[in-house]
Amino acid sequence: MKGDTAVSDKILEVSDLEYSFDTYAGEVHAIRGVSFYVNRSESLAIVGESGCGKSVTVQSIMKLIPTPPGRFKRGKIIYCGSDITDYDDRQMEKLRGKEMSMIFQDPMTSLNPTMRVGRQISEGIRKHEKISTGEALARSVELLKEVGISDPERNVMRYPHMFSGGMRQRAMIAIALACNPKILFADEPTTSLDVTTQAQILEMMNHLKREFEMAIVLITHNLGIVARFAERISVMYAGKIVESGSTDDIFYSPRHPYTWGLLNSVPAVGKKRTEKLSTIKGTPPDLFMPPAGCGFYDRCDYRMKVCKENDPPAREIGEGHFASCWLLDNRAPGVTPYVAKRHTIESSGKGVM
Amino acid sequence: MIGYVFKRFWISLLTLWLLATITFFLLRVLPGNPFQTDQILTVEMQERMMNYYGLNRPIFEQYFTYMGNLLRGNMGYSLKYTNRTVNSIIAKAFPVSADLGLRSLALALPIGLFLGIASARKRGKAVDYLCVVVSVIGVSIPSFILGSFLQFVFALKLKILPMAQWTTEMHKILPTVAIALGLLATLTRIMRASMLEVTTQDYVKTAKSKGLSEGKIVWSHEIRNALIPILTMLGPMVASVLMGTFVIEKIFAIPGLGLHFVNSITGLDYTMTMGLTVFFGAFLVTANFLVDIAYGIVDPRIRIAK
Amino acid sequence: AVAAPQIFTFAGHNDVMTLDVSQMNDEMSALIMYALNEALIRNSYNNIVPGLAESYDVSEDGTVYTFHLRDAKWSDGVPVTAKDFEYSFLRTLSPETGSSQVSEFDSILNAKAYYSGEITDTSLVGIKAVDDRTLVITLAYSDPFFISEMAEGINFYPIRKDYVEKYGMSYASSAQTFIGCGPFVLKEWVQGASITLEKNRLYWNADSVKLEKVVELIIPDENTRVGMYDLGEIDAIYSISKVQTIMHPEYGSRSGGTLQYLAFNCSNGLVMSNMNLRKALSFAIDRASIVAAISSPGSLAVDRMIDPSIMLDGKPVTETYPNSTGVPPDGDVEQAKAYLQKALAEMGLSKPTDLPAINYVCMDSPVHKQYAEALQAGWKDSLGVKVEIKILPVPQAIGALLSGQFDIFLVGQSTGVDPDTILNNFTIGNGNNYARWNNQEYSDLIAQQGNNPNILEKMLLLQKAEAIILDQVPVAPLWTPGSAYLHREYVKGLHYGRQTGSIEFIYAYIEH
Amino acid sequence: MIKDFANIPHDEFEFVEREEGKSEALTRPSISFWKDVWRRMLKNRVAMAGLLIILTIALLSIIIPEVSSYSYSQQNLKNINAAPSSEHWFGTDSLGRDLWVRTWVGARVSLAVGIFGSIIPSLIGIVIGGISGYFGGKVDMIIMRLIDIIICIPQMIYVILIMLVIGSGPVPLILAFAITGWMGSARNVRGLILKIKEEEFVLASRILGASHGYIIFKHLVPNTLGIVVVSMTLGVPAAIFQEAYLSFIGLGIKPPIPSWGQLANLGVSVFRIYPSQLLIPAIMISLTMLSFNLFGDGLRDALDPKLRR
Amino acid sequence: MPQTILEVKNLKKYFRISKSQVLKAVDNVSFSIERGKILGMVGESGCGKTTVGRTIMHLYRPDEGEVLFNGIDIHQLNNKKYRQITKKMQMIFQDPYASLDPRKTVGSIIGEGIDIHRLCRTRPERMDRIYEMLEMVGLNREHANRFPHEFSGGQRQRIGIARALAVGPEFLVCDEAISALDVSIQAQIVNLLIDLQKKFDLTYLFIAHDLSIIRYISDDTLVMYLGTLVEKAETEELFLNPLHPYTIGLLEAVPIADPEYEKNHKRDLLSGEVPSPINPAPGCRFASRCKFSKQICKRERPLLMYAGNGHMVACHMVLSDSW
Ligand SMILES: Nc1ncnc2c1ncn2[C@@H]1O[C@H](COP(=O)(O)OP(=O)(O)OP(=O)(O)O)[C@@H](O)[C@H]1O
Ligand SMILES: Nc1ncnc2c1ncn2[C@@H]1O[C@H](COP(=O)(O)OP(=O)(O)OP(=O)(O)O)[C@@H](O)[C@H]1O
Ligand SMILES: [Mg+2]
Ligand SMILES: [Mg+2]
Repeated sequence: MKGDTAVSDKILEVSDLEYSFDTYAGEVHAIRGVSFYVNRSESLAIVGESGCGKSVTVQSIMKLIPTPPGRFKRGKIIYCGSDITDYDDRQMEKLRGKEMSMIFQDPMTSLNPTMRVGRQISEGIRKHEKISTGEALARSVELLKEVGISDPERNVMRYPHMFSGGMRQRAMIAIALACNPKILFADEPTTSLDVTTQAQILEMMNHLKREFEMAIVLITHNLGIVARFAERISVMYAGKIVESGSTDDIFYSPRHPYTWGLLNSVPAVGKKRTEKLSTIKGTPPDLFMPPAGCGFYDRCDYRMKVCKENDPPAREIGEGHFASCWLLDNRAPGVTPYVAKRHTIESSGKGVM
Repeated sequence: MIGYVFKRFWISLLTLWLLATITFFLLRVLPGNPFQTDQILTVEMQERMMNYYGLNRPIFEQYFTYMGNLLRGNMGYSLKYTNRTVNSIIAKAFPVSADLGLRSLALALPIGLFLGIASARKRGKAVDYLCVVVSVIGVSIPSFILGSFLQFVFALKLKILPMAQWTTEMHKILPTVAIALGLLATLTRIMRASMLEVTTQDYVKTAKSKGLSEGKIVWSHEIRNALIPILTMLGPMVASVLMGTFVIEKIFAIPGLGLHFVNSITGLDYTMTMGLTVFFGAFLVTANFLVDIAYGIVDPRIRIAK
Repeated sequence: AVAAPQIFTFAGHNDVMTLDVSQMNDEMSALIMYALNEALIRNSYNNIVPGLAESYDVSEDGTVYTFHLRDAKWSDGVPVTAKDFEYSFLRTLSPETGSSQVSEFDSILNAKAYYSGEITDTSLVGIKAVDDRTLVITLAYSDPFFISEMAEGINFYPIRKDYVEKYGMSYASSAQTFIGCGPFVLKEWVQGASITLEKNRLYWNADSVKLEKVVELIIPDENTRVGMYDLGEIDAIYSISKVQTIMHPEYGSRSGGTLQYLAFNCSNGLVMSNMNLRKALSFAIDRASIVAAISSPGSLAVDRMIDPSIMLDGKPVTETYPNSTGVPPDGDVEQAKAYLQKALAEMGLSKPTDLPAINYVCMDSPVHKQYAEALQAGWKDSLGVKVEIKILPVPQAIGALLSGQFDIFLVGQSTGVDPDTILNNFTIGNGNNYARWNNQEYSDLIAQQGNNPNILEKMLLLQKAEAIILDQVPVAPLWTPGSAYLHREYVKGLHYGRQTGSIEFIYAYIEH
Repeated sequence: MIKDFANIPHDEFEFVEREEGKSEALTRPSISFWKDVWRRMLKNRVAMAGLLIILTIALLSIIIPEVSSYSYSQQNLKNINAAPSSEHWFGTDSLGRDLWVRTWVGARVSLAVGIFGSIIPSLIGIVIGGISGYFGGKVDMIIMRLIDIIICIPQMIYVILIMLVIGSGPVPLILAFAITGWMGSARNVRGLILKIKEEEFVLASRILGASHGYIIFKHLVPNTLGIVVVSMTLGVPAAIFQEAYLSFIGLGIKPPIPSWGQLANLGVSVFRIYPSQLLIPAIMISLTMLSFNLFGDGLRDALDPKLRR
Repeated sequence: MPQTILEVKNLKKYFRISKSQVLKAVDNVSFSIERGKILGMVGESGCGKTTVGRTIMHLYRPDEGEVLFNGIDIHQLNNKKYRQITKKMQMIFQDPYASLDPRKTVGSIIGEGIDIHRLCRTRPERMDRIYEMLEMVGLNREHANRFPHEFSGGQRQRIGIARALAVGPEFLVCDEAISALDVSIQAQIVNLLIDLQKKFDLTYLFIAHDLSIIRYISDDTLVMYLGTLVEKAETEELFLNPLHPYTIGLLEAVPIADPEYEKNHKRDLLSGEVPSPINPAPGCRFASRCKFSKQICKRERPLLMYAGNGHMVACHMVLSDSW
């Protein structure tokens, strides 16, 4: 599947997106030039540490952030060949839910506590399709069944607080899938869930992707999930995408020091505490005053003079594999590249780990 | 549910009993004599009256007599309005106060909520500032000034509305407006704050992501959730508004409970004060109970059937 | 002229507390009762005119009054009999009724003994219905003021026994539970809001009653009352304050009936036990200016304890028996300062500021508060004496007065028809001796005049007693309040009497 | 800002050592909570205008009665109810007292009653609400029932009782407010504390061995303070209002000391004849209430964590 | 000094939700920790890990059972004695945002324990100790005057650690101390905790649901399910040779950061959701999701039994070796 995606398959293309927040303390440059694309029926993962702008990126595409404080600064958003950058609310309403939809980070707060789950699902359907309340409700029952909620007839009439965390997240997914969108943004859909439920949800999303040819943009900072789920990966840091490529590219031949740090900080199986974990030192930059040069400069083990003042441009390393780092410049000294960690069956026993 | 209602009922009864008891003894601690008006009675006359009303019997005897009667729903005779029972006075005056209160609420609630919503929706815009100013002014003008002002403008100068009294619909406009304005201001502020709170909630984003229109989101998602804090204050608000407003009742010559509340205490009309306090207490307790039930309806997370 | 609709609407400030003749003790109730019921005799234009009694005889010794009733009917057609009066009077006096008004009957034989529970046999009380048309009242002593008392008193109306028995405790608490025999019948009583009266066609003197309907609106707020008057919603206002008379020069006024005086607490150990201090305070008051500034038209600054509006043989008593010792009505600051110096010397103090705190207890009413402030400022400005004002609700204020927890208290008292009404209070041991002032000579003089049937002698004794009290200043007379009322000029025949609540609209009429 | 990357000299491409600790340095200037609030208050012009008016009134009320040629109690029965003139800027009242001075003396009383009448009950409310919320269970239940009861007992009973015991005047009035006014803030604080008492920083304190009092007053209450302060500022106009109301029914400040409430009440009775006697105190009351409300609203915004970042 | 620093015996903690509903958050849990060891505790969310931790820390009163710290049952102590013990046992919390009082400076947050226990007599001494703590967790002295909201999550967590260490404890409960952090920051904190453990010979009860971290850090591991302990073993043994069906399912579900492996490995996922702990059915709590459950599992609650190799497991099927 890798490599043979045609250009016409690009369902969403974002280029050079910049987005800011106006706050009391000043302007927060949350997104500072993000470009990426997703193909039909493809899963793209955006990884990066907390606060690097993952949520803002996808929410600004769907224009979900209220203005103020949010402010779109520049960039292009092309959806299915049409430029939706300047769409107003009415035009966006037609897209939201039907063409693109979103699963939010926190299922506890993302469902309206005072509305029955069924209505929350059917609401979206009724908005986009001319069907009766009864039919919409019947569809909701279908959907709940599809996302694996037992006893959907009963549960459709319940309120979110009667659901467990996993059920709520499933309900969220049902809402997002209600109108068979072409692209689904899943913003950390499993962070608040426990591993077994998390695995179930991911399994289900995988199934949906295949079944409905849906493109999925998955946001997470859990590399395990990425490895299991994504076909391509964009690594984000301080409001920028520092590296992107296929899953194998990123995991096995990453080229950005941040990606190295990220991959390294996952303890390798079998490693014991006598060996230290490698870490990324320090904290990300304050986006009130974004640095002029590379955002990773302060924390980078391979930093050079050039990095401080000059923002590294994106370079193509392999097919579809891009990274923004001065180390890739031919003037830069060579560094030992990252050694990929392979997981072997031997290191785990009966279980997986 | 039934168990819950029962429990609430007993707690309410206990509360009322304590309320009656505390008020009873507090009133007796107050010096002075209820039979003294500006026509000073001699000490002998005063004694005679005290005797007649049984007020110089041992205090606990009086207390038990009173509580016994209260249990039977009999709040005794007023010490001032001779020959009238407290029950009958309340029965006459309360409907008037309640009428006025309900009218004011009926006026203030929709407008206040609407303004609060409008102001929150248009946060930082001219509409918002206008609503904020209106509501701040509404709470900044004392009602006795407002009442007099309304009378002056609409009755005396423009001559389009009658000055006072509680008879025809026309008569009811000014006092209703006078009370509603203050309520409206309070409601606007709370609703605005509440709406602002709700607007930033995640589920509003969810609703938006479904493609719902602005109006639909406000209507079916935000308002209902924003109403919850309003409900909390609605109980006491309704109770006190329906109990009458002294100043407005005085200015507009409305025969409601408000005047009795003040006059009975300053006149030391024991039975009347007791009656009003217990009545108010019962009313408040009921109102709070209803609010709790409404709470459960609006917010399914709060289940009273625990 | 076209006959105008004979409807008269006026505003009062308070609801009627009760229409039970025995219980009634307030102005607004008396006002309405005057129109709803009929006593044996009425006071009209300061004359005593016949009411239900066609005539009455007095015995030689002035102790037995025999009233001959006319042929009159209650508003439901039942004849009014002497029994109704006997029942009413005895009911008022009965300890079982709980009336506060029993002292009006004090001069009647054994009335006091009966109401205070010393005797229980009503046949010993000097009130007898001899037959349906004859009522005999026996006094304990010859009281020259008895007839005026009856004419002006508010509790001398008849009561229908069957109504009392039928309605029990709630008798006369609504239009259904009340019946009268006066010029008007009670049509509707919306408690707290309005009272509607209609002409009583069965009234014995119905022909002279011209009004068809009288409506009293109860409007507690003065601005509202005046506003309604200005808008033509009402024809008259029962009473208005001083300020309103400025906007309404057509006001009318009446005066007298009560005396307002300061009571100084003369109990031993208190500041006010010093006579010179009392005198200083009294002399420092510029009564005339204060009254002019604060009180309603018709109010009169007074320098004595006998109400100048009490009439004797058609002339004010005060004219016949002038006061020789009183303080000047505009005050005399020099004199006051001199008294103050004396007082300070007696107390061993050097400056007025050394005086202990003087506690002026004030009843919570606008007029009393204004007086308190004016007096306080006056004393401070002219004498440098500091007085603390404590405003209390009426029951508490009077509680303080009765228990002696005050230094100065402004007392307002009805002056009654007998000139001794107020002076009676200050005898030794009297419960109403608010000043706690003990003067044997004074007490003796008051006792001597008490049962003296000779008016001349009585007045001379009173004059002497008054001189003593004015000299010693346990009390400082200030003013007799008048009150102003408003009515449109098309309302004719309206009259306000001297006594409490005696607005006389019963013979009024509307002329357009 | 397009740079010519090709021209970057070679020596730029050299590793530089990491300065240890530098990465941990915080770039934003340190700012405490209240400083931050104040900074944001300063930006809120409407609220600052409110504060300015309050301060001006307070200042004038201190200065004017001292420098004026009339005293607030000095009467002149020959010149009563005078209209505003160059001699008496606000005219005189029914006893011929200068209303200009009385208005500013009234400001002292009203502001004092307003401010203390709001702060003191709030403080009591904080303590009681704090205890109620923190201990929860039976204690909470009893306190809440008690509040229900106290709210129902007419406030005037306490006012009269207190006036009889310690006389009338600002202090008894504030005391009366203190006794009757704490329930609102107690409920408020309790609600807030119920929310935060299970927060981990409270548990941390308990584990460190902190006593109940320490936790309530060092952790919980300070964290509710923001909201309490807002309700305190909004409580000031309410207390001024209340004083005016109590004056209206004759319970209030001891004469001859004026308060705005009293001035307004006297003014109401004559307002068709001497409108200035009502207008002046009414405007003062309304202006002060407006200012406090605007200030309080601004403070609320400044304290709102939602708007912080 | 006894070798066993903490012993938990038959701990039960029930929350009474209402008259008829009892939430059995912790139901009969026993274990012990040896001095200087790290004991890992895993389990799905809501299985009672936090409750165990908090009960150990005296934040909850147990309904039954005892918590022996150095041989003393801390729940029998009076308040004063307990406060002294708090010097010896501390806790690090999950949420770096909620666990620091937002209105206090970092200095006073760290100094709180010092003040309460009067560990320092003079102010300079106190400040020195605060600085020492800050530097020990990798922060600067200047940070003492700052407020928590100025710090990132990882930095806050370090402040929390400094606060706990300031009183000089022997034993720390780390309740999901790293769950709320980013992977890159997690590693920082884990390293720090290990350093400190070595330096001060600390003992940890390390609660987490990230199995890879548990495997990395702990000597022994407990697996909890719905308030009960289902398995307990030396860590490597547990991971290599899990016995309880739940443990197996749990390990199976963990995603591995290796795409190759993920692609080639077919997973055998547990189905169903964790049932509610309110009024749980008798018998094995896992029975409703267990592929192997038999009649007996529904009836009888399996006890934690020795299953060889230092392995304890609570499963009828494992113990009867019938699968
Ligand atoms: N409403 C807002 N006002 C101001 N700044 C905001 C707002 N929302 C987000 N930001 C800022 O934008 C930046 C990116 O936030 P975003 O939520 O996209 O991060 P994220 O990568 O999704 O992090 P996480 O993993 O924690 O969800 C952050 O620095 C954040 O402070
Ligand atoms: N104070 C409490 N009152 C009522 N129920 C509680 C309380 N604290 C915890 N619970 C319940 O006890 C159960 C166990 O909770 P606990 O917090 O110990 O789980 P956990 O394993 O720590 O979960 P997580 O991984 O989500 O932190 C949960 O169902 C929880 O809802
Ligand atoms: Mg996010
Ligand atoms: Mg937990």
